[in-house]
Amino acid sequence: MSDRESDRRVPSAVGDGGVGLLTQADLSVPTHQIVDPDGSYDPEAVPDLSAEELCDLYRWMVTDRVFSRRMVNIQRRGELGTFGSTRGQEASIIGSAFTLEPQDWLYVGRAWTPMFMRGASMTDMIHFWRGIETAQQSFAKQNSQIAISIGSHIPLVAGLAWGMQLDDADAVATAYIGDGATSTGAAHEGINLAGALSLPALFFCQNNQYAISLNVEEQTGAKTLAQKALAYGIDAIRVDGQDVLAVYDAVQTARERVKDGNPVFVESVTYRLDAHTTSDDPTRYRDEEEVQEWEAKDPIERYRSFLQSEGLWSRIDHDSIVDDIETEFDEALATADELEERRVRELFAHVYDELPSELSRQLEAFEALLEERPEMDDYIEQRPKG
Amino acid sequence: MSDRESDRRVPSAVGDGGVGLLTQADLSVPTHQIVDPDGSYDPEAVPDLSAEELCDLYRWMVTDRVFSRRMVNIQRRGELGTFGSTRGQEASIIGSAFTLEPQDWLYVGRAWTPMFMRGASMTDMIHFWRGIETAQQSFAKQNSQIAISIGSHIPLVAGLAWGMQLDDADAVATAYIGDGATSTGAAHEGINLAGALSLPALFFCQNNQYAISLNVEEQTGAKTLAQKALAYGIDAIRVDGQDVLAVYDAVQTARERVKDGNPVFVESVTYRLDAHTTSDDPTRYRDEEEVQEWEAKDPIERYRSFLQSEGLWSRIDHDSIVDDIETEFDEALATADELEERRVRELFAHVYDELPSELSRQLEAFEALLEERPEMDDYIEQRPKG
Amino acid sequence: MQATIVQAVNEALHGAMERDDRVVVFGEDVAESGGVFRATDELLEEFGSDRVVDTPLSEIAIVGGATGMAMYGYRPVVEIQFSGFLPPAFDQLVTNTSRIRWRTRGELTAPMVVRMPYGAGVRALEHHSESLEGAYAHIPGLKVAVPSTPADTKGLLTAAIRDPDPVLFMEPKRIYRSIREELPEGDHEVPLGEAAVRREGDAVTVVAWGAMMPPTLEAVDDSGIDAEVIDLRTISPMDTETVVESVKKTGRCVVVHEGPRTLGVGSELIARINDEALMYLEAPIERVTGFDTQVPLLSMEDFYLPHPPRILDGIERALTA
Amino acid sequence: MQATIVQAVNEALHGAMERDDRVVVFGEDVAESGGVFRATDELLEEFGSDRVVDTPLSEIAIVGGATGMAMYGYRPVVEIQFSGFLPPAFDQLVTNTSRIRWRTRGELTAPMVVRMPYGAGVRALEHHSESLEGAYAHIPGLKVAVPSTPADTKGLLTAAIRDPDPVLFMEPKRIYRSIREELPEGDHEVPLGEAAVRREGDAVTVVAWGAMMPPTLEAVDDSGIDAEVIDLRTISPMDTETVVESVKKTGRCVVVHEGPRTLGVGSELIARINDEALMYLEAPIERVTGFDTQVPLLSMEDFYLPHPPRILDGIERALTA
Ligand SMILES: Cc1ncc(C[n+]2csc(CCOP(=O)(O)OP(=O)(O)O)c2C)c(N)n1
Ligand SMILES: Cc1ncc(C[n+]2csc(CCOP(=O)(O)OP(=O)(O)O)c2C)c(N)n1
Ligand SMILES: [Mg+2]
Ligand SMILES: [Mg+2]
Repeated sequence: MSDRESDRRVPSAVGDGGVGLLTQADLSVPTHQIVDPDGSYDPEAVPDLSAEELCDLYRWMVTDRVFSRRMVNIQRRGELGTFGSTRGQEASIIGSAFTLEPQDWLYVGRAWTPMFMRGASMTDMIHFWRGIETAQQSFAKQNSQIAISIGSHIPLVAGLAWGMQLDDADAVATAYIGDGATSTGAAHEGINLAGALSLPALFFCQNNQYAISLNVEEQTGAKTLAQKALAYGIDAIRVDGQDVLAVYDAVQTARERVKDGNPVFVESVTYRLDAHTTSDDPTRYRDEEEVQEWEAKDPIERYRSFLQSEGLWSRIDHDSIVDDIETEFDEALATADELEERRVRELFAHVYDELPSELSRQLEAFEALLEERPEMDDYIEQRPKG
Repeated sequence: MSDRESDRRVPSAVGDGGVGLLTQADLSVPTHQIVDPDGSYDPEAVPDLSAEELCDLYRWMVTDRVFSRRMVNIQRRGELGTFGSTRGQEASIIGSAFTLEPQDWLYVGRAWTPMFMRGASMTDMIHFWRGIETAQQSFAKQNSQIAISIGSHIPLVAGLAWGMQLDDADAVATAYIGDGATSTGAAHEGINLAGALSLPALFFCQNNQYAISLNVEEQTGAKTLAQKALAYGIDAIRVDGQDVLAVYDAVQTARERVKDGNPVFVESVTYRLDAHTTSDDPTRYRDEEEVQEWEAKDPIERYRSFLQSEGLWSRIDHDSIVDDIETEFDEALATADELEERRVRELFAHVYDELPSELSRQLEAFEALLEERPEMDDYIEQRPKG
Repeated sequence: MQATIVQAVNEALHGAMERDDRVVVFGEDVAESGGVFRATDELLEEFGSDRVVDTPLSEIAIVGGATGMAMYGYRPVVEIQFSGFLPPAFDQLVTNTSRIRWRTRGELTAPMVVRMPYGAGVRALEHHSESLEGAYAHIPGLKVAVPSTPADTKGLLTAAIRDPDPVLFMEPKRIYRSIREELPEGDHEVPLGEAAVRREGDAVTVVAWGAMMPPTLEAVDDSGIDAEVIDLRTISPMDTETVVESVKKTGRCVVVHEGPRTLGVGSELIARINDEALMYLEAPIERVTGFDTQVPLLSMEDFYLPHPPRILDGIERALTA
Repeated sequence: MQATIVQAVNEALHGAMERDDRVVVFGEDVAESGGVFRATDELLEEFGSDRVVDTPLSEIAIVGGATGMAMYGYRPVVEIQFSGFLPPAFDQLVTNTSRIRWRTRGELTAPMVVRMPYGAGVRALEHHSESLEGAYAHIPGLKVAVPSTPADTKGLLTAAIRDPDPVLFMEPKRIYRSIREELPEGDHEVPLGEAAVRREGDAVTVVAWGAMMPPTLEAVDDSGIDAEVIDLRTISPMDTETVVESVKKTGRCVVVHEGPRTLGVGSELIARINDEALMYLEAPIERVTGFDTQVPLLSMEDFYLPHPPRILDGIERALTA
């Protein structure tokens, strides 16, 4: 066997005919971590954040947890269509979003609190899950969107990043995706485009081990999701998604590189502790034991021990943080519940900039019908509560 | 920075915050080669092929070249719709296809001679380029198909391999793809499925440097296409596509592994010396100099020098091989030209197993029209010559 | 056995897998968890992990993979979790699935079924409420079926799985569990391509399918109008004859569907009636359909759907025009 | 300047890029080689490699990337090399492109154009001959335009690029170079959504678009029949009024198109005429269309296309029925 390119490394596996096989074993993918599960850490490695910022990280993680809890609760009461809890993923979600600047774009999968961090209200998010169209409008005002069709947003994020590149913007476009999303053709084409054109796009992949019922080991033969970046010629970071400082550090590092036109793929290794959504029954596909193992890796607990070691815990009044969030949620819910009755015209608005005549006809006929047939009310209901 | 997994290797690049980046530089992708461009080789490395087989390789490569030349010529005379020449890729095409068994499935992009190797006739291939539906029927009889929509066949090949797996077949399903095809979502999903389910699928990628006008360096940020295999957790081999023995060796090695349910992605580094198709003008996007460089890497020349070194050249009568192929082509063309007039019903056949009544109505009305309006003949023409 | 539509799907799958070893079921979350609607419940347990497989999140690979597997000789029955996630695989349908037989002159075929819940009204998120049969039935080489009752679900799905051509099987998820009826025992087949007359009548022909059947029947029943109600059942190939014969009798027609009005199946029905029964028409054919808008999110989705009063309005228009 | 349709595309692109910095052109082989049909010739030289970009072989990324770029504020005009390769991006159209405005209540929009040569008759391989406007015009939120003359090509493409909504611009490649006419100078716009009456007449209304216009006009001209010929020009939104007014006058109508008959645009036209002018009809509306088959490969593709005698046959049927 003779290799034509100067090789830094002899391939590990050798085929029958002496053919060098490139395998995953040739690859070493480290997982970035700052705070050990046992709470120990190298102070040198701690990112340069102020005490206030460090406390903010805590507050946002708790916000995330409380918000998920409250949403699951009101869904159970029938006050939401459905909801996807983020419990267990708080470090992953908050550590990453904490790095983003207002001019950045954010297109998320399972990650709701980043919208609050960017200025959206909890009412907006309740509206989102209640299927009220103004929610995405509010998110859009913060350069943010939620994607429902898995992977479909990744080409959009590449396109947004391309716009930033043309515009010479000091910003990045960020896609949050799940482990499942990495298998989609849309993800592939979008990330490859970003790599080919050196677009300022950041791909933050929350590997929470499951796509509904499918474990990530069955999602792909790749041992890590981070290594998928090599297919696009972009760099990757794999990070312990239960370690908020490591996630922050990784995404901050990534963001700096991305801004300069080096797209980065970050795999955050985490776990969805709750059901996929409120309609899912996870006992059908995973063991309680596994869940327990990950409960033990609680990201908020780990971070609390760090704050204690740093002497910052005294600055935090956990109960009052929770109280504040509960109050914020109560108020947001009350506001959401007061949703004004909406007009039928809204259904026809924003399909196009101007209503085409065929659509006008449909609208007028429908309005007339509603007028003429009050019995329609027996069948249609505005569902302000989803 | 602390790595939680036992690492065989420290990552090469280090971010600001001490975050380990996984980059392409961490990867070494050797290119398998047996016969050096200067003709030298290690006799130990030569695959175990009989003298007859070694001579067959030569004959098939010449067949490939002559067939392409003749097809380009008849296209220029207006006797074909269009044609995509394979000149320059002969070692890549023949070395790979020589490994396949009749029970294997073959779904190709730019590779025509493999169809002949599996029993199809040159007439079939002329029919294919003349747009005559029976061509793919003939290929299908040999478990083969040609894909036109780039990348679209890769999920099919995964599905065929899945069938083989269920059937416990001693066979592999092989997709030939180009460098361009690697960017498609279909390729991504198909290869990932093969990796996730350990399907007996072999992906043979002819990196001929161009997708029409786009150089492979602009196709993706990845430095090699082979490394894309890591995204799917499957193994890869990169091979010098101008070295027919190396290609044979690589694909043979791959095929053995694939049969056992380890999909392999082979990147064959080659070059398309002619235009993309007869309608393409490559001077718009590449330098004559580059073409010259690759002309110098002629795979047939390289293999001839090997045969000479092995004392096998004397067994080969190059001119008579060429003569035979020319004769075969002449006869194939004559047969193709004699295409019988086809019936209109054929357009409606095989849309479904049974003709739905709406389609019957359309067919009957059309037949009646052709009967009633002989002036239709001024507008419609059966084009037996494409 | 009394069963709902989703149970009928499950029953048909069990039966098909029992009778024919070549039937293989795969898709997202169909095996271990039995499908998000439990349509594939207990298949893994009964038929094992070779024949019931959870795939990666890859609609292109699901549809394309099924096509390849069918070419090889199996009979894949795949699930797309919601019809809003079939569009990523549209190319496989257009470029491969629908063309294997044609491209190889019958040498190879793609006998397979793509099952998917479709339609609005289950309070789900965006992309979970669409009805795109109008686009799919435009593709030559594909068949499209939509059941509206448990018995038909069993029968049509059984027929679809046996069909030598690829079938898109659209399941009306809004009524997945709202109707219950006795399922015909054993091997029950309802042929594709045949509409069912649900109610005979002379005054007007009303054509609907899938989740629109219950509100259509309700509208007719409550009205006392002597309408003939046809359940189209198969969108492609379409049973033009049953519709045309009925319209020749009644002279009036209403089509009810969920999908967008423009280029919806209603337009095709009107075109075919135009072809064969125009001179029998006493009034314009009425379309009671989804609007040419996106399906509203869940808080307003009721407004989008044809409900009995809107259907009745269409019928009355057709009667009085 | 005398120009062909493909030159008119090029001229419109040059003009739009000159006038508006936000216009960016990308796609496969559009930059260095100027497009496989040379539609984007000289754009790279004139506007530089920031604004004229060759992309990887990635239809999903081209359409989805354009959508993101448009959301950001640019005006991407992308090329899909042949319309047969748009289906891989169908999901982006359905799930994103057509919904950005709607989903964000107008906060964000996707003003972009997807250009693509469509249709049969250029002796190309499989997948190079389709006409799927029937499927695309079914998607709410998208516009679909099809020019048939060089001047309209320039005007409609200019309008499409300026349009605040996403437009699919289907270019009739069969007549890319077969018609030549004087192009209006400078900034020439033809509004989307307005059909053109190409010939006035009282006997019958004939509606066609794109590559079907020349054979339609030929059929009418040779026949001496006093037909009114309408070039639809925009498929979505459709100019129902012009068609309906004409049919009210003539009482007879023929629709000519290349795409498959079932659920083709002809069906929608019939449905709309049914809605608004049924009682004016003196005969069934005739459809002269592609068959519900795959487009034959090149040796037989002529048989698939509506040609003047077939169109004339349709007209005569409409006149005599
Ligand atoms: C294209 C598409 N296919 C299927 C679905 C249905 N679905 C919703 S979430 C989900 C799993 C997503 O998994 P992952 O990407 O890991 O994200 P997670 O839910 O774990 O955050 C699936 C299959 C969808 N939304 N989109
Ligand atoms: C999905 C799709 N998009 C575009 C095309 C048009 N097209 C035909 S060949 C080609 C380039 C293919 O490049 P590559 O995969 O490298 O194969 P090669 O032609 O070099 O063998 C393109 C863009 C196509 N056939 N299919
Ligand atoms: Mg996940
Ligand atoms: Mg290539």
